[in-house]
Amino acid sequence: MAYTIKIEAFEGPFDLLFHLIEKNEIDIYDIPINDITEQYLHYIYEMEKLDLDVTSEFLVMAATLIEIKSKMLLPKDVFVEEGIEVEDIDPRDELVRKLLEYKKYKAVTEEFKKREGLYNRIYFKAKEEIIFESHDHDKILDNLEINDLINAFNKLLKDTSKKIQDPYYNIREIEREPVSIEDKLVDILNILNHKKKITFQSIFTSIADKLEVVVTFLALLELMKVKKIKVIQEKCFDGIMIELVD
Amino acid sequence: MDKDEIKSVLEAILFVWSEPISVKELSKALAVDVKNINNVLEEMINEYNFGKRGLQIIKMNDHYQLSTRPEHYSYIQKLVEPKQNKGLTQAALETLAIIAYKQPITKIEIEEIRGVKCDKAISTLQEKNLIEEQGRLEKIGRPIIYGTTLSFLKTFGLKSIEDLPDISEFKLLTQETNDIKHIFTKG
Amino acid sequence: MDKDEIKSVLEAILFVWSEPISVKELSKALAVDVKNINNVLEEMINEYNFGKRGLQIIKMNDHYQLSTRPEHYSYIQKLVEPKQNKGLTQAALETLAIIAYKQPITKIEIEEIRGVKCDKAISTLQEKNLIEEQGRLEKIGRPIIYGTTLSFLKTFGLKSIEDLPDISEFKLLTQETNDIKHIFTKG
Repeated sequence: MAYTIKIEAFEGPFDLLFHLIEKNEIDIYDIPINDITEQYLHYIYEMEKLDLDVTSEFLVMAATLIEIKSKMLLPKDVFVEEGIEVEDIDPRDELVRKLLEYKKYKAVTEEFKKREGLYNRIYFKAKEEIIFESHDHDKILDNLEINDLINAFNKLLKDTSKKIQDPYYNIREIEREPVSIEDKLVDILNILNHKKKITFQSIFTSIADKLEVVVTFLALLELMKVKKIKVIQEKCFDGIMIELVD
Repeated sequence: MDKDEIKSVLEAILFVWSEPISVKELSKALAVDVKNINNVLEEMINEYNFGKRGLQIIKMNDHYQLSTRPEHYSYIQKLVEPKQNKGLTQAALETLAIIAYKQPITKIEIEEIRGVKCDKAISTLQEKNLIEEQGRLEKIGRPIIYGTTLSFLKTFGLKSIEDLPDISEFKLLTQETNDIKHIFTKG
Repeated sequence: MDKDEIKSVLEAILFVWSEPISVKELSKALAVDVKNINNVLEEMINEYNFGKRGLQIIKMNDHYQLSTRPEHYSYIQKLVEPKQNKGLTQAALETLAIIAYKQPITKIEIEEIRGVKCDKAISTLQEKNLIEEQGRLEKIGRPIIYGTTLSFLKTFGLKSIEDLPDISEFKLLTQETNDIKHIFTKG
């Protein structure tokens, strides 16, 4: 029987299992483990075919399902405790407990999503600047030096980093331009056209963004691969030098 | 100072300050005791909410801040640079929900609930200042304990952690879990 | 939109803008005609004045602005530590440093870096002829672009702007303002 399945991105094995349970309108307390295991394995197979990332967690769950399935085939132990007939623990019990726990948070996540949207719809204003200035206006510019400017700037830097650590400070996102490897390739080659030989470190000193560091490094590797640059280290622990290949 | 005057000064300070300000600081500036300030602010929050005002007072723990209302979003958006706030991913939100309700919690405990690794979600949440490390557990590996931050409260419009929606309302799942064994005996 | 709603939206916009905004822009944002906006604003001015509010709406020609009342300033002063009264204030120097290194730059961009409003610092710097308006950006609000003056160079003993000491950290702090250079080709 040929049938197509739309493969979605799942957050994990629990997410996938829930999808299957909902799709099949299964009673979570009485999961037909044979069917579900088969469908689960089929999904993983499809995901692999599509080159989607099937992480180890998905495979561990597959093993768990198979284990439960085999346990279900064993005859149930019935024993008597304090005069009451008690059945042994259902092999599905642990899985159901985990699924329900997960579902609880998945449900609450929807609520979080709504609230997050709300926050994105409100605006704050910048703090007013409160200055109590000297009245001696004429002498304001006397004896000003470039150092005053630099000192003021250094204080600004310090205040800013303090502020960022302040838990009450408004979350302010600064969207950076995404840097591409191509951009970085050109950047590095431009520098090398000027200088011929630079230190490995110098390429990274002005970069603040983690992603940009990674991209720069990848660009470096790419340039080595296509033999545009040469990377030299004379001795162990020496500075690494980068050179243009002519 | 009568109540109307306190309200008036509080409005002025919240406007000038624009960032979250603590009741303690407000109390100091006005020379009015903390309890009184809190009461007046609660009254003001209600007045702003019911008086069809353009602004609202947000409360987070013992801090207050002035902001616009979500319902006026579309008008303001026309005048200012579009916000580029991308929302959190499903993975990050799920992780955040678990941390919010189960804090203090370790990474392994989170991963047990979600069934997947959560390193990336956790580091995103830390970068956005929504969660923070709150110490280490004194057991093998000394795992880091996570909890939510004050920014978290603000972002999700909560006055405090107690303000989180009651998780038992979400389909009464905890109770059902307790019943599992009972139901299973029928099957 | 009924009158109460218009009032509410106007209050929200005046708050976010927190500097003079023209009736024309308000009219455009609300899609309500200029005459109507003017009438509602006049009514609001009276309500603020007689309602013992902490804020007031100031009218300048056809521009309106939300601000605090001078009588509340003494309370606000208590929140701020006393500042040094010699030479330019820290605020003015910071603002000047940012303008010197990042010119041409708009007020909003300066405020983004400093995290506070900079009107007063900018007007002091203009008064002292250290900075000047160098044109306007062709976007909403047509913001003024600032740069340093010849008098700035003289005051700090610089031959030219290139003569400013190299501050590499500046790059980290102000990366986001780089795009202005593309919009505004120096001239």
